[in-house]
Parts: sequence; C-alpha cells; structure tokens
Amino acid sequence: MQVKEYKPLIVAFCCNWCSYAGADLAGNNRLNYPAEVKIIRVPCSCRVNPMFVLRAFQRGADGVILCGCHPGDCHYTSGNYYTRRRMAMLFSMLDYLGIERERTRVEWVSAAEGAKFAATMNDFAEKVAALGENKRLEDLRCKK
Amino acid sequence: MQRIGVFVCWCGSNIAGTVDVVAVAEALKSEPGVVFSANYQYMCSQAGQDLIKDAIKEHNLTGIVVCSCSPRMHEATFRKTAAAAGLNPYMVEIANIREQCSWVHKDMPVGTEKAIILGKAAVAKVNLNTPLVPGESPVTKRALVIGGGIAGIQTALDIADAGFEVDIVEKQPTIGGKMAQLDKTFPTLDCAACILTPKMVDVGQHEKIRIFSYSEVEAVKGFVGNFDVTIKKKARYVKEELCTGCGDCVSKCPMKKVPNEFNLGMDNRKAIYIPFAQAVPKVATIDADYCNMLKNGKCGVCAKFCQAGAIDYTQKDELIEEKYGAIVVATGYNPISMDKFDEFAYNQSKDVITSLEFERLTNAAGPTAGKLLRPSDGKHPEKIVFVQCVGSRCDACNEKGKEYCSKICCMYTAKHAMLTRDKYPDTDVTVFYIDVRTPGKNFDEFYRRAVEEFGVHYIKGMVGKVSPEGDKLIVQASDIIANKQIKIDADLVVLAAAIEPDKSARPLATMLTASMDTNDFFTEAHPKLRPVESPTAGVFLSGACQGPKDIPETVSQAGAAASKVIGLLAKDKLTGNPCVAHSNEMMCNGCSSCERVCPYGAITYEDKEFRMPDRTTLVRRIAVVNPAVCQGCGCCTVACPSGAMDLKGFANNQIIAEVDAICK
Amino acid sequence: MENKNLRDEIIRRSGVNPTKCMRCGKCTGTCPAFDEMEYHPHQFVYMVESGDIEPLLESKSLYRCLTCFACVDRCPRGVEPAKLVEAVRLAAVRQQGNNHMTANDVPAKIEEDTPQQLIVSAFRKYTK
Amino acid sequence: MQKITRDVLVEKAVSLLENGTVANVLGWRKGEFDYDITPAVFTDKADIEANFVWNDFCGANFSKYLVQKTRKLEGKILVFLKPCDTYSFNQLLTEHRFDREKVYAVGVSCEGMVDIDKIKAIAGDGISKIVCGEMIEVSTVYSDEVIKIDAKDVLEGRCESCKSKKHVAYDELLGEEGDVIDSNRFDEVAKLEAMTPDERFAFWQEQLSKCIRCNACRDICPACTCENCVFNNPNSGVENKAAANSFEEKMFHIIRAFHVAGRCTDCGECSRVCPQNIPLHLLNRKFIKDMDSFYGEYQAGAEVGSRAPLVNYTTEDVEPCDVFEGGNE
Repeated sequence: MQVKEYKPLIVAFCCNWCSYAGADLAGNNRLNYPAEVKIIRVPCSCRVNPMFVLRAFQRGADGVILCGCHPGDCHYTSGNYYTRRRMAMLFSMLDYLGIERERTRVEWVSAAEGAKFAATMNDFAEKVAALGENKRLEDLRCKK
Repeated sequence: MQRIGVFVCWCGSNIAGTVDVVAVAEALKSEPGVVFSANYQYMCSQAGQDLIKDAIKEHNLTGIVVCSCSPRMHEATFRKTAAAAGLNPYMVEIANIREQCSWVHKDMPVGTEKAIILGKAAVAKVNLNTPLVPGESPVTKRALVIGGGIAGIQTALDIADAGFEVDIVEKQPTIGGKMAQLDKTFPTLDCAACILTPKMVDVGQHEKIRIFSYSEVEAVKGFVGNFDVTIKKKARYVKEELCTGCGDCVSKCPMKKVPNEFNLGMDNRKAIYIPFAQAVPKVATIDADYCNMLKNGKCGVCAKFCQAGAIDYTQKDELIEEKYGAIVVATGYNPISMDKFDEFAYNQSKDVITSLEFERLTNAAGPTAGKLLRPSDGKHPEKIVFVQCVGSRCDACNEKGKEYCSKICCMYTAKHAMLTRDKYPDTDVTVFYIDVRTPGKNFDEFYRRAVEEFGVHYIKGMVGKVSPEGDKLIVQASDIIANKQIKIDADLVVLAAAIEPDKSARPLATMLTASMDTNDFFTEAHPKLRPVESPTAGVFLSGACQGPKDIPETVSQAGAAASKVIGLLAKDKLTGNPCVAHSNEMMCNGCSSCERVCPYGAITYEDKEFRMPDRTTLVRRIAVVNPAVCQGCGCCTVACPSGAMDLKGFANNQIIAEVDAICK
Repeated sequence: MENKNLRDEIIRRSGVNPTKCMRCGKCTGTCPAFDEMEYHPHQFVYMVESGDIEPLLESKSLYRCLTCFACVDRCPRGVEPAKLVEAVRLAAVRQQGNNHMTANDVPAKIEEDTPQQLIVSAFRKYTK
Repeated sequence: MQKITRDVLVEKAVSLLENGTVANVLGWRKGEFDYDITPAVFTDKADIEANFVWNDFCGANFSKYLVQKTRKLEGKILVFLKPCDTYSFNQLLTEHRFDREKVYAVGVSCEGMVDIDKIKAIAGDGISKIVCGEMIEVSTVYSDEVIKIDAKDVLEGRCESCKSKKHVAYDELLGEEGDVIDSNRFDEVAKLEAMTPDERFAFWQEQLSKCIRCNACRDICPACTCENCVFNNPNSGVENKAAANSFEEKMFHIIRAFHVAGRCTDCGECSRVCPQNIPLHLLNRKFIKDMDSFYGEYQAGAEVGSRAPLVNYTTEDVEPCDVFEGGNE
C-alpha cells in the first residue's frame, strides 16, 4: 500500500493591495510554493475576522496565515495596525488553549515582495507539515 | 438560486500548460448553481468576451466565474463584459488560476486539482453575491481654501479662474501670509511685495472669490463633494463693508504701545490697526486686548474720527455656515521658538535675531525703514554671523529641534548674506554651515555668487556658543576643515531657525479627519503619485502644510492642488465604490466600536425609531455608514461584535463560503 | 577596517552611535578645552567611527577633556562625544600589557618590610 | 458580613421612591431559598419593606439590566451598584447602551459575596435556613445542629481576587469608599501559561467539553448586550444556537471572549452563573492580561468614553509572532 505524503492544507488571507499583488508577482516570477496554499482575497488584512480563522481550522485547515501591507504602508492607512493587535490577541489565546503556535502566522508582504511571499509560504507549509494534521481545532463532522 | 456560468481560460499555454482546463470546466459544472461551463483559449479576447456575453443571454446567467489570470489584471475587463450583456458587474468573480496556480506549480494533476478548488471557492462566493450599484452623490461647486498665504492665494486664483467659487479663510486680518513679510525672494531677488501684492489685489477683486479674513474654521462635517463648514468670523469691531481703509482711526488711536506682530514685535503699532499698507481686505481691526474702549469703556476716539461710521464696539463673533465640494489646506508654517537654544543667547541679546526678523530689518516697510541697524542700539553692524540649521536636522530624541531639513534656510541665508554685502560692502559677513543644500534651478549658482562675487565667508562648522560681552557678541565656533576653533566678535547674529507647521494645523486635521505625520505635516495620499491630495477624499494640500517648501515649489503645488479641485468640482456627481460597509440597523447596538476604527470618519450615529412587536416604539442609537466616504477596508466589520456591520462584496458569509469551499 | 574589535568595544561600552554624527562641528565649536587638544571632539567621533583608535589611545587629548558635557548637551544629533572620550580612556586603562611596570622593575621596589606575599603576587602580575 | 445593612438600603429606596426621585427600584428579591436571590424591579414601599434583600448572596450585577429596563420602564430607575458593578455601568455608558438620565445610581460598599456551592460542600444538601454574618449560620433539614462557617472561607472565586473596592460611578454612595486593589487575579492565568501546550489543551478540553451551550454566560454578561448575538445571526456564517460537537463550544467561547476583549470589566458573572462551573473568566482574564502587558494597563469601565486597546493602535505595537515571548514560557 502506498502511503500518501502528508501535505498540510493552508488558508492564506491576502490583502488586495500588497500581499495579493505580492502573490501575483511570485507567479509572474514562477516562484514555487506548495499547491496546498490557497489564497482568499480580502480588501485589507483588517477585514479578516477571527471567526474566519477559526472556521478554517474547524473545516480542516492545518494552518492559517494572514498577509497584509507592511505596517505604515496600509492602503487604508491604519487597517494593518488593527490586524496586528487583533491577531496578536487571537494567536495568544489559541496558544493559551493549547493550540500549536506554528499553525497561525501574520506576515507583512508588499506588492514588490514576490520572493518573500513564496519563501514565506514554503517556510510556513514546512513548519505546519512538521506539526502534522490539525486535530485540536478541527470539527470531525466536516472531514470526509 | 443563482444561475452561474463558469468560463475557464487557457491563456494560451500559460494556464493550459499546467492545468487541464477541460477537466476544470467539467468539474465545476456540477457545483451548486452552475448551469453552464466553457473553456476558451483567450477569454479576454474579443471572441472570448463574446462567448461570455452570449452565454449570459442564452442561459439567463445571474452570475459568472472566470477562471483566468489575476483579478488585478482583468477583473475590470470581465465586469465590463458582464455589464454589456446586462448583468450586474459585481456578479462576476475571478478564480486566479494563472498567477496563483499554473505559474507556481509544475505538475499537471496538482495544478488541475488546485484550479478546481479555486474555482469552487469562486462559485461558492458568487452564489452569495448580490448585485451592487455604486452610490452617487452630488458635488457642491464651491471650494474652501484654508489659509491665505501665497499657497492659498495661488490655489484660490487658479480655481476661481476656472469658473468655480472659492472662499478663503484667513485667521489674520489680511491675506498675504509669510511672503508679505519677506523683503526679496531668491534666486532672482525680485521684491516679495512687488510680486505678491498684485496677486492679493486679484484675489480681493475676483468676483468668484470671497475672503473671510480674521476668521477660523470652527467645524467641518460631511464628505467629499458635500462638506458643511462652520466658519467663525472673529469680531474685529469694524464694519468691513463700511471701512474704507483710510487709516484716520489708526493715526488718532492713543494706544501706541502694542507689539507689532507683522514686524515680529520689533516695533509697536496702535490698538486699531491695518497690518500693512497693501493689506487685503484693507480694513482696520481693533485689538481687543489693548483697546481701552473695549477694556474699560474709556476712549472711543476711533469712532469719533471715522467718517464712514464703521466702528462698532458691540460687534460679536459671527458663525457662518457654508457648503463646499472641496477643501484645500494651506495653513503654512512658522519658525520654531528659539527659547530652548540657550547657547545662541537669543533671549539674552536683542542682537541675536532669527532670519525672519532679519527680513523685516532689511525691508523698506519694516521697523528700520530698510536700514540694517542693530535692534539693541540702532548702530550699523559691522560683523554679521549667520548660523544655519538651528533646530533643523536634529536627532529624533532631541526635544529642542526637528528631525527634518527645513529646506529653505540655505537659500535665504545666502540671499541675506549677499544682499548685506551688496548694500553694505563694509560689513564682514560669515555664514556657518553644516552642508549647503541648493538643489533647484539657479540655486547653486546663486550661492556661488554670494561666495565668489560678494565675498561672503562660508565656514563649514557650527557655532557652539554666543556670549554677549559689552556691545559685542562673542561667537565661538568650529571650522572643521581648518580643524580650528574660532572666535568672532560679531555685532549681529542671525539664526536660520527651523520651520514647523502652523499650530492650527493639528486641530484642523482632526476636524477634517485628515492624517498627519509626527511632525504635524499633513500626509499626502501617496508620496509620489498623489502628492497634493490628503488620504481623506475631497481634502487637498497646498504649500508648506505638507512639508517645508520655498515659494516656487509652493506655487507649483498650489496650482497642482487647484487642478485636482477643478477636476473634482467639474463633476456633477461622484460615483463611489459600491463595495462599502453597511450596518444592519436591526442588529446594531450603537456601541461606537466601528466608528473608532474607521480611518475615514465614514460612520456616524443616529437615533432611529423602531416599531416593536407590541406596537410600542423604541428609539435606538444605530450606526450609519456614508457610502461616499467609506473606502471599503472592512475594519469596522471585525470591530462589530454583533456582526451587524458587513462589507458589500466581501461579506462575512461570502468569505466563510470561500473558506468552506477551500477546506472541504 | 583596522581595529574593528576595539572600535566595536568602545561603541558598545560608551553606548554612543557615532554614525549619527552629521559632522556639523558644534561639539568642537562648543569645547572649552579646544586649545589643549590634539584631536578635537568632532575628529574624535570620526576617528572612532572609522576605527582609527590607536592615535587616540596615545594622544594627550584623551586626558584634556574636562568631561564638562557641553558637547553632549549641544549636539543636535544626540551623539554624545564626551562619552566616547570616556570609553577610549577606559580602553587605555584596560589595555593588556600596558602596565606601568614590568617584572624587571619589581626588585628595585622591594623594601625590607615588604611582605613575601606581595612580592610574589607582584611578579605574578607583571610577568603576565 | 456586609457592613452596610439591609435597612440602610431599604430606607434609601423608600425615601427616593416617596420623594419622587425614582419610580422604580432595581434590587434583589427574596427567592425560594435564603441563598436564592433574584434581581427584581420594585415599585412600592410595602413590597420593598417585605421582600427587598441585601446580604452575602446579592452577587448579581445590575448594570446589564439597565439596557432593557431603561427602555421599558416609565420614570427613573434606582439601581444599587457594588464596586465591580460600577465598571460595567461605565462600560455600558461608553457604548451608549442606556440613557444615564434615566438612572439614579447608588453605590454600595461590598465586602465580597459568598458561594453557595462552597457552603453546600461544607454543610451538605438540604439547607433550610441561612443567616448571614461574619459567621454564616446554616441549618439543614437533616440535623438540628446549626453549622457555623466563616464567611471569608466561602467567598466567591471572583471576590477572593477582588480588583477594586472603589466605585467608579454613582450619584450617591452608601458606606465607605474603598480603593483599587492590587489583586492577584492573574495568578491563575499565569499558572496555566506556565503549563506545556499539551497540558493546557487537556485542561481546556476538559473544561469546555462540559459546556452545554445554555448561553447563561452570554445572557448574564454585561458586555454581551448585543441586540442580536452573532451566533443568532444567519448572515454571520457562524450561526448556531446549540452545541453540536466539542469544537462548537471552543469556537463559541473563543469568539465570545474575543468580542468582549477590551470591553470585559472582569466582573466574573460568567463564571458565577455557569451551571457547569467552567472557569470562563480565565479566558477573559487572559485577554486582559495580554492587553495590559502588550498595550499598557487598561481597565475597561474605569472611565466613560475611554478607548479600548482593540479599537486603538500604535505604530510600534508588538508583532503577532512575538506575543508568545510575552510571558508564557
């Protein structure tokens, strides 16, 4: 029997103005990153509700990453500063509940940082893969 | 239920090379809501777009998903295509299967599988899409310019010449600003008054321009195209419409000991005054702090002598409400206070002066009628030392000065030094500099002329200490090229003080919800591409309120701001971005969380009556989003605990549907 | 850069960042001990920055600084030259092998009532 | 144990009612048992004199009741507020949840409330009578003996680590004003933080799996005053009214804690009312502790109109990846 290699499912929320464009640039430059990374476009990282993060875990995501403009460069001037506080709080709480820290991350990726985007996704996927499947936050009913 | 069409693009081999487009189209066919699915070589081509249009009509599609390149590339294209076929353009979603799939994965099965999932996410989102229509708001065709210096004057003239009404609010009794106080202007040395005052007259006489002098902006409400502004016209105790500016009242006023701010306190004026001869409006103003009639009712001389009957001691501050489509900030700058720079003895000796004071000392209309005389004893100074960078280019932790370069000091110091040597060849003029920064047309040539033709001594070094001794000022400084410490017994020391934004800028920025940097300069919407606009729509920046600027630069920026205003006022209506936040009033608590995180001040509150099931009415505070101001970041949606606030086009349930589709 | 270690050590010990200096010379313009000095405050900062520290260690300037802190007070960039001087002084004091005596000088200093233990430890110290 | 006696409160309520200052009195009413005290609205003197209660079981925080009562009742409402209740009172005012003009607030000093479960653990079931005092006298149906318990030994958990005896809002104060206390309320959080992630997971898994989704924590919470809870909102994407499996509770409690973060005054009502005795306050306190250490000390409700850390920012804030260095490990 062939054992299928474990590939973690990763949901990446990317802001429209910097990180989504950074991901496009990674594509333009043909920079590889795992296919299990799936990007959801949001207008600003501050649009990401903690509920979305938890929902992704509930439905079986193994890692969730938020990408936004670098602090100070937000298209909406201050959105990512709120993201930074909200996610700092959420991640600290998840850690407090015993959820592995490496499953969540916030990274600032500008529209010019295609290479950083790809490298971040590779690194994140690797760290999450090392943890194995997300068992602590998933909802078993949602697994096929 | 939606009727969704899926269109998978090959992008030649760009997508089809790593993604099995036929399989993707086939797989998405069975997704809920999908009634049509097709693939084509180039969806963005005319033929591809026709394919989409035909399918919309033929299959009565209510939404479409295009699996293609990045939405940053062709979302607008496909939205137009949909609109041409009668479909609401916001019923289009793009699955990015090129930049984020075929280009980053090499393996066909992997790419195909991911493309299908991205397609499913887009289908899941479209299922929850609703048609969106951009809001429209009318534009009030009048502009407000705050500040009547050269920046405000130029902006106002340019806007008015284009045929729009402009109001200028100036806190001083006259427009003119700092430029009116200057003597000559670099690098051409034409006299400031000769080039400024004709413009001031133009403003005063322009039928499209109103001047609210001695006035301040009190409150700003509204948004781009529709600002409601309250202007406080301070009581000047003179009826503007009657005063002829003859000056009889001024000459008769017995109160002579009022420091004259126009000459920076270097001489005195009367309690009733006209700041300078070419003032616009040329109307007298009574200084309530000094007028005996206003203070204790004992005088009334000016009223007695005014033949026009313009004096009115009972005048009160007046509030004027006006509507504007655009607001231009032109609040300008001031030199910083020299109080903390003890080493230069500014507060100890009258003969240590700032450069702006030097301007007045050399100005024919100044306190010395243009003769360069020492403020302490009225003697002709023989040795003059200029010190540059006083309070500029300081460390961030330095509480005395500013971190930035004030930009104009090198040039005006060269000008002062040159003019002094020109007019008084017997004087010995030394300039201490750290660097001489003269980028600009004819600027470096100007500085070189000061050195080479006029014999100004430029010494690279800094003054460490100025000590008054007898009637001399002992200037101890370094000459770091000669590696020497030198002492000069000077008669006059002129400090090139750093400049800072006017103190009124910060409260004004709060009123306008316009952003500022830590130095209180207004920030521009984009430092390179939108340098004369504030991030707050409808607010524009002119002159030194945005950063240190000389006159040529100020005037060009003023013109640029005016052209942006004209571009806005020329429109009858503004169409907004329809992807804006909106609050469900049944669920809103009115808790103000959303308002606090909104960077645009787009959220306000109103008390709304609700009919309750038991036929009573309940008045509840609810949030209301102004769609013309909201830019659609969605920050408020997360701050809202009840989920009453949601973002059109990126709604909670839409994003969650995408998450679910990806994680299935 | 020559002497990079010593340079870094002095920068670390003084807590001063010499790269903040914009070479305006206000420190030198301020310094009351200027005439006594071979290397003046602005040169001092520049020499530390460029690692040119040997001449400073040997210079008399080092001990001419009054530590009046006028340069620290007036520096617009917050560079604090006096603290650098102090750090270079410390470096001079702590220099290895830079003793005021060698082991050969010890016998001459021994007196009758010098304790044995002191003589032994003096040899031990100055032969190092 | 309370220093202020019932009579003082009754006298105050009656006089304010009779002189027309207020039309309603929000107070504690006698229930079926001596320890079973329910919040109630009184409108007449006789009722107050007969049924108004003030003793060591009056833990209920009335602030939240004002949201609905100020809408429904005619005339002004007298409310009695213990120090911890006043923080909720201010927080609700910050959020514009009720009209201050319609409320007459009387601050009552508080010596801490007692926990009936702790008494039952000592005295056993079948309690027939309880007399409050320094020593609580408990009688049961099973014995003639009166059991005496030191009130200090059976304090509610939240009162053991009381954060403030100071009233931050009132129109009138009964009893002495106290001070903000340098409490040990974060000790329990720190203890959890010191555990390994596996231990923490096991702890919370055990606690949260007890949840029956009765929503008592939400319904009592003075920060949860939403017109319509996000979990009842079909458009929120997380609508669910009852627990379906273990994850739902986690999601519910994390989201609830997040929604009240920066607004929670740490009044402890959630843990008091939880029928399953889940230490829910430890979630809220974790957020409070984090916000204090990352963004500076902030006490929700300490003043009206203050800006909570989550609707604020500085450009130098800690990065989310660095929060783990903030104290755990």
